[in-house]
Amino acid sequence: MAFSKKFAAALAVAATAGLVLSACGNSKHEDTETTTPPAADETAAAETTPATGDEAGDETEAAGGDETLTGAAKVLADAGVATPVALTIQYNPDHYGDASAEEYGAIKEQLEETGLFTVTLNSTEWVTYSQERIANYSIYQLGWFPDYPDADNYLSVFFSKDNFLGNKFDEPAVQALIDEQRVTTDEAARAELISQLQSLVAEYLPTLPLLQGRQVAVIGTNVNEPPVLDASFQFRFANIQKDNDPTAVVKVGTTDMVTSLDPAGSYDNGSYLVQTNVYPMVLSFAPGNPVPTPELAESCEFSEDGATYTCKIKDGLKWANGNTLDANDVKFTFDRQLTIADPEGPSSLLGSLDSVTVPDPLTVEFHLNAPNDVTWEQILASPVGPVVDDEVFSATELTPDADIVAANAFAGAYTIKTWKINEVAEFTPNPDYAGVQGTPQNGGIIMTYYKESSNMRLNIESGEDDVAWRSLTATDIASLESSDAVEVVYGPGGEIRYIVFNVETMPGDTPEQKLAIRQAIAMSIDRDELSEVVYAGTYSPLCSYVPEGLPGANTAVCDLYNQ
Amino acid sequence: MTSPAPVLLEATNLSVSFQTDGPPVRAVKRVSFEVRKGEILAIVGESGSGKTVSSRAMVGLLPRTARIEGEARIDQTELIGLHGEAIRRVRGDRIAMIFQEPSTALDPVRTAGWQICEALLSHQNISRKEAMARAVELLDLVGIPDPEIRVHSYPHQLSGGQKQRVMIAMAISCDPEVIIADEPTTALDVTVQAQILDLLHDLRERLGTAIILITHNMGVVADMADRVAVMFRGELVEQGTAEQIFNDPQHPYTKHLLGSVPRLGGARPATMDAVAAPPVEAELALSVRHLDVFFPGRIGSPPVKAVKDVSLELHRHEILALVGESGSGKTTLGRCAVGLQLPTGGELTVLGQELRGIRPAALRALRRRLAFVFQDPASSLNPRMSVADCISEPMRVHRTGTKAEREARVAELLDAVELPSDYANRYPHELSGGQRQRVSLARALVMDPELLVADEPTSALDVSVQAKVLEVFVRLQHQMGFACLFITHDLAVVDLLADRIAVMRSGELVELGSREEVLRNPQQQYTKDLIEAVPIPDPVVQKARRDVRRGKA
Amino acid sequence: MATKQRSSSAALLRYLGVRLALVVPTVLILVTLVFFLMRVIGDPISAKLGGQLTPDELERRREAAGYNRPIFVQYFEYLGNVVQGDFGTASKDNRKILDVVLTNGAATVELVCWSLIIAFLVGIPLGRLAARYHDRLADVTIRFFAVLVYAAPVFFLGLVLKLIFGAHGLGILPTSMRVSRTTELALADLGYDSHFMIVDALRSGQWVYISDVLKHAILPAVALGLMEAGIFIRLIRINLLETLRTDYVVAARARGVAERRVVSKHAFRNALIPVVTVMGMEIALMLCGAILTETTFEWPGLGYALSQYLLARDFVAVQGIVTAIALLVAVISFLIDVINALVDPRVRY
Amino acid sequence: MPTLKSALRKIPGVKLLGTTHGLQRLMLLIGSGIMALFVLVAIFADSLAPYALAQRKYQGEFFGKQQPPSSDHILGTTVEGYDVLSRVIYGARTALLVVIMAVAASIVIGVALGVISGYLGGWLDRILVLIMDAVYAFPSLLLAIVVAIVISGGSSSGFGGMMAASLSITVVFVPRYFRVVRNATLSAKSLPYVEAAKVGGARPGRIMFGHVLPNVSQSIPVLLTLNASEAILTLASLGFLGFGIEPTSASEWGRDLSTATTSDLTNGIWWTSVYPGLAIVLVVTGVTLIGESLNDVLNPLLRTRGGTTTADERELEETVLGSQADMPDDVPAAVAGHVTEGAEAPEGGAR
Repeated sequence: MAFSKKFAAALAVAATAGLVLSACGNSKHEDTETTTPPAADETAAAETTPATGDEAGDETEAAGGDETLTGAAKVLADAGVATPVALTIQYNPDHYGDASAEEYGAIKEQLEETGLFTVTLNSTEWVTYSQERIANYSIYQLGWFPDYPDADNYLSVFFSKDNFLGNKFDEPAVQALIDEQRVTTDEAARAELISQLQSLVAEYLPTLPLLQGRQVAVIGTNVNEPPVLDASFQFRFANIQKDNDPTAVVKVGTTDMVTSLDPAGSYDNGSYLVQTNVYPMVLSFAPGNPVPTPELAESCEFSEDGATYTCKIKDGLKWANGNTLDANDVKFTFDRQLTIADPEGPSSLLGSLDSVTVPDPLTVEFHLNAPNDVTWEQILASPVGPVVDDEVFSATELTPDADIVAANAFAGAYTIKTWKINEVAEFTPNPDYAGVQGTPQNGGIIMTYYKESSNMRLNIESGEDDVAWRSLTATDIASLESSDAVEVVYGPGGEIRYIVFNVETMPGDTPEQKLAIRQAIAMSIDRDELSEVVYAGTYSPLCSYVPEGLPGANTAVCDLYNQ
Repeated sequence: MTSPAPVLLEATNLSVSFQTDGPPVRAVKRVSFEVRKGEILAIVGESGSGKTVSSRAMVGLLPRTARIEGEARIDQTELIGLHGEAIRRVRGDRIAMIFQEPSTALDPVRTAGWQICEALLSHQNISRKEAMARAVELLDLVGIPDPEIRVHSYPHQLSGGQKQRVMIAMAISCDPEVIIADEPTTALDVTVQAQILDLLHDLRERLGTAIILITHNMGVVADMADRVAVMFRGELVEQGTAEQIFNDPQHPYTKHLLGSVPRLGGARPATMDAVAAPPVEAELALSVRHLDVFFPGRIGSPPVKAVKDVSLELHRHEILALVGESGSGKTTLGRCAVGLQLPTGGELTVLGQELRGIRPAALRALRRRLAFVFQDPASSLNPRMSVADCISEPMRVHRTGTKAEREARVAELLDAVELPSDYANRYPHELSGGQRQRVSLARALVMDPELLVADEPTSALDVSVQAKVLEVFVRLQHQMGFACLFITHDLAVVDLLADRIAVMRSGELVELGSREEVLRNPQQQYTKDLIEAVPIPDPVVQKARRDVRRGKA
Repeated sequence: MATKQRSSSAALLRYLGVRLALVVPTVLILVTLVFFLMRVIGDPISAKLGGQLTPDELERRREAAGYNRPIFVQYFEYLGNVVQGDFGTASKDNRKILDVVLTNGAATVELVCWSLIIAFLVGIPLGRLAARYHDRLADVTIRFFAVLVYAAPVFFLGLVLKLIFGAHGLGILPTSMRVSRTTELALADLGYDSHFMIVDALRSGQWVYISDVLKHAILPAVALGLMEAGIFIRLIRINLLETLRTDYVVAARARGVAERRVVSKHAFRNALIPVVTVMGMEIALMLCGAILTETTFEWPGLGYALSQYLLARDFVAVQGIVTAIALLVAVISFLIDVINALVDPRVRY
Repeated sequence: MPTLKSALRKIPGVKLLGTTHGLQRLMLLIGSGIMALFVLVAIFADSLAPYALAQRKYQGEFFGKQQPPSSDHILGTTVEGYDVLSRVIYGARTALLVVIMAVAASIVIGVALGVISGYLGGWLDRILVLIMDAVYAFPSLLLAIVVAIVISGGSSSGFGGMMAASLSITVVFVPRYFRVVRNATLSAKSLPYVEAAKVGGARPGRIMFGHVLPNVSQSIPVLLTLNASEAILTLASLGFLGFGIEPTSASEWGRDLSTATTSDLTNGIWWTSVYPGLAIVLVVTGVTLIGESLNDVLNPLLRTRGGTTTADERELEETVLGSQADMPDDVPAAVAGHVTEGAEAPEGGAR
């Protein structure tokens, strides 16, 4: 834990400095006059051992009181970083929403106002961006939408060795905590571990969390039952109702496009939205309860050694086309996910699954690679989880949408009557459904897919649509808030926006300098401005790695750098 | 001739001026003439003399920028100032027109019959069916074979002569009192010209229509006209019967014009007659053996055989005239001789060097000794180069001479083609057509070529200008002694300068011999027809020839 | 003569045959060009999952999809499939390319037809008027108009139209999609699925549906049609002015044909020949206009689909659609040849 | 004062203006006026624009987003909180740079390829024609997008983005220049003076670039204006479809328009889209007007006379005016006496 001690010292300094920063009230002129102290190199060298680290801390405290050197400037000066630091920040103009340009324009301005940085922004079209980011970008924008609503999905994929960010971050202490929380079944203990983990990561800052999204739906005033927006981050049709009429058809608009009706061939929000409403799952989320609950299963449990997860399937289940729905369908579903392993499918989520066996038609056993994996239940309720009809779907390749619709291979709350992909879809309630989503409270759903959110906005306001779901712009939401014709409903959001640092290639001569630069950047960012000015409140500041609303969330980053 | 027929069309003090970006241009100045019933009045003049403008002014076919003054009357109807429907009724019905270029004067997307019917239906109250029947009759009348079929033909399916016949059929469709024929045969070959002129003659006799014949060709005038009006620079300088004008011209311009007209069978002017160096029989400048030149046809059609199995020889210091009508392959042959066109088969030896398969470098070297003079004076000089640059370009290309030497050579050549030395700094557009052609000649001669190919060098020029160019040309040939392949369609010009003559038709060589042999004693029927068809600028001679021809037919 | 005509119409057939045969290399070049360009600019897997998978996982998936094989192997494999009529499946939304081409292609064709109607209605009379009043006020006004509609990018024109007629302006016309959802679903329920909305609506025979389709078409058609009209006006004006100066027009006047007839029967018909030819060449330009119009009005056409697939680096879809567009262009220019042959006898015989 | 007059006529614009007439001259003047304004605004953007192109605050105070036009912000502010007027003014600079780069590159490449292909003919010609035709048949905007991605990797930093936009426009335009120039070359190739140079033994390079090119260059000005206007439209369209230039390094009208259409329009905020749009329309109109006038001037058939339309107008022009040049030398003095002193031939006449 020597590492954490060293950084704790440095960060205590930073925290103090942060206070100074806010006390100074963003005084631009004073910032620009700041120069690097001549002794900077010595200070930086001194910081490499814990003992001198403390001394350095004392020095900075003194300097902080001087009021000419604020926190960020001080951190840089102490690390011997010559200012202004030239940064090139990459962002993508549309993949994470149209306001990215504005968001990064604001970040550039915030950074440059400190006088410590000169920022060049580079905006790159998405495909190139996603190909180049690992090899060639040192500071860049990303966003994340979770596969399942669990803190693990915000930590292990980001901060493990060889994470998908490819930012060369590799800290054994962090890795140890990640592994530990994953097998900790006690919820309180795990939450504590997760909090610790976040605080530790915040010291290293391999990424800088910025903002957290909210789920926003706009409903017409005649909608008496809005969709339930909870921390499962799923949009479910069943409980929506308008005109107090359980037979009224509700029209929903969205911009989330669909890739495929086949769960093995899609890994995106739009497809998952449809799939959660038309396929059953072994475990699913009941509205209002973001904890996986048995749906097809009557009950599920880990074996003694934790290596096998056994579920009892309910008896007498049928697909809407009359086919039998039993444990064989479940085995078929997961086997074909692994067999097909479609390049665009979610099969990579099944990394912990070794094999599936069916001792009898009402029992299914999942054999896992690691014992007591607390994320397994989440994975069963994730995009890889929708169960499909083994008599309709192909075991070895993707099944075309038209075949699925024609065979009526559904057993979720709804079946699909008309399917014009990414144009319009018509859903009718499935009378046989008895899952956790409850009996449909409407006569069906007509889903309209919009390419331009502005058209969706027009249609929700004019009453052409009853519900507008993902994604309206901040401008639209702000203006609809004040409209009498509609109501805006919010829910906790799983989406986060953050900056990735490549800890090897970013500016700075030594790892310490690089860290100092990351810290200085963190100190210079004003999340409230981003949230209020850029996003008009549709995103809220994200002060740590796990978003607010999930067990284990804290405010580690803001505590360290911005208070 | 008995008492004069009544005056039909009369122009009095007719003036036309055009508004331009600059000051108005006066194209026709106080012109007066008259046409009597059944009479052919030829209005003669060179380009820009106002002959076309004055005739079009009478039927209101000038652009709105034209200001017309004076009077023009047909019978008692005043034409000047008529508009819209009033003038429309006159056009075609009382005064019809025939144009110079039959291929552009016919609407390409309508059949011949359709266009004749249109003329009929515009003036007569008859049904379309009747009009069609009449169109067939008219086509028959103007001598088109199979009129029932041809009436459904589109213009591009007809030959040039046939097109002009269709135009004539259209002109006579409504029995007009006067036909204005504006250079009706200029675009046609000489044999076709003879036929069209015969047709017009016939029609005049059969229908009694008066004809205003606008032309620059004194031969045509001699052939056709009862009376002649000579125009020069917008003024009508002289008017009289054909005999008066040809035998006793009064105005200096008329005299000059008649003096410039080359005459088939006429005496060579003294300046052109002296032969400096006699042709050296042994040495060949150009030898052509069984030459074929084929061009690929359009998709789906056979290749066009431009030159078929032609053999001829050109001796040093000799002028060989290559004569033929359009499409005879004479130009293609000339282009082969300087390597502008690759032959398909046969042998082609230029100045002792076989051209087929010659390497580019060798060809460039050979080209120092070759030259070519083009037909069109307007485009034969690069408009962006001064006269001096144009002339000296071959020297620069072959890197001969210093700057001073080149300047000296340019001055020398300008002098040789009788242009003032200060013309060296002018640009082509500042020169007249004749002057430009002389500059072209100077450029061709700058490297002292041994073989010169001249492709119709004077046919785009007015007669009075042509004489000068020819004179310079012959003098220089005598002085410098280059061998010359002179390509032309004009037998009168040939008679002026050729040593030997080759006659071509449809890519084949018809006859080859000395000037005297070919022109005075042709052996082939085609050559005879050709000579026969050339109108001689002498009314008496021409009348006699016409009578002979008619008697024969 | 009759025999000659027959043989020359055989020549025309041969000519048209050769024109058709020339389509093959054109399409081949386009497909090749697109194939290799697309490989340079990324693959659909990174496009979709580049933001959420590890580099190794991405690489594994690219490998699995066969994108790491030698490019020529992939190229000839693709060509082989195409020759067998298999254009493949889009990875962006798992649609059969043939289905995309038929559905979205129908939408584009419908849009282009509507816009051509507007373009003809506006362009031809104005072009004739401008030529008739050459260099007078009417001419200059029309020319300014033509320049203006040409200068306004389709998306801006569309935007202005939306502002004026859309929900925040007069609110009288829909500003997106081909048809309202209710109509679309109702027509689908009736089992009409020709991909041409107006055809389906007419078959249903219900005025509600027909008027719905027509209303949706108005704004996109006007936006695109006006741009085309700008081109038409200029083309027709210039060509009419040129034919009005030809000898055969003077000759027609000289034989006493009335001015109105001279213009309509001689000048206009001849002026159409180059206009038709140029239109054939500009068809690609119109498709570009269609892409922007489709984007502006959310019209689910081929161009819009293509730009979306391009963004997703969906090779298969892009190649398939480009092939379809190349064929479409070829067919149109072939049709234009036929039209030309109808208008111009010189081509016919 | 003929010398002064001819000296004046040497300036291209003056000469051009001199050859126009009436309403046509009006079109040329308006077009040139717009273009002059455009270029001046582009050059002096720094002094003209009230704020920087990506400025959101003044003295620590935010401008505010989507503020309607006011005295502080004459054209209002954008959704990003930038000043619309400043964005529009800086946009002129981007447009001008891209147009210059694109036009220069397409002319050089297109003309060179066109002349070489047209003059040399043979297999090179056939292959080039096939390729160019195929490229021409490809919807240009999509081609531009693909090329933009290939060139810049979709990155759109300031100058890199402009470069990518220019080059992708170039790729689209090269086939057009190629077509026109190649056709002009084919006809110029058989012009007598070109053949005369050939017979004179000149090498292909000299003929192509000494004789053919100057002749072909006549058709370029009109094409150039077309190119310029389409370059602006393509740039705007690229920006509109999201392949624009990073907004803090350069302002680009198409991108601003696109940003404005995502939600401003549906919320009644018109000033963020209308002004950049009008800027595009204005500039393209200016260029096109010049092109139209050029076309009129260079195409003798369409020369203004304030009248219509007969076929022999050209003939008249040539004969009536051209004859003056023919006279002085070729006609004997006796005859020439009847004629006024043969003046310098008007340029238009001897065509």
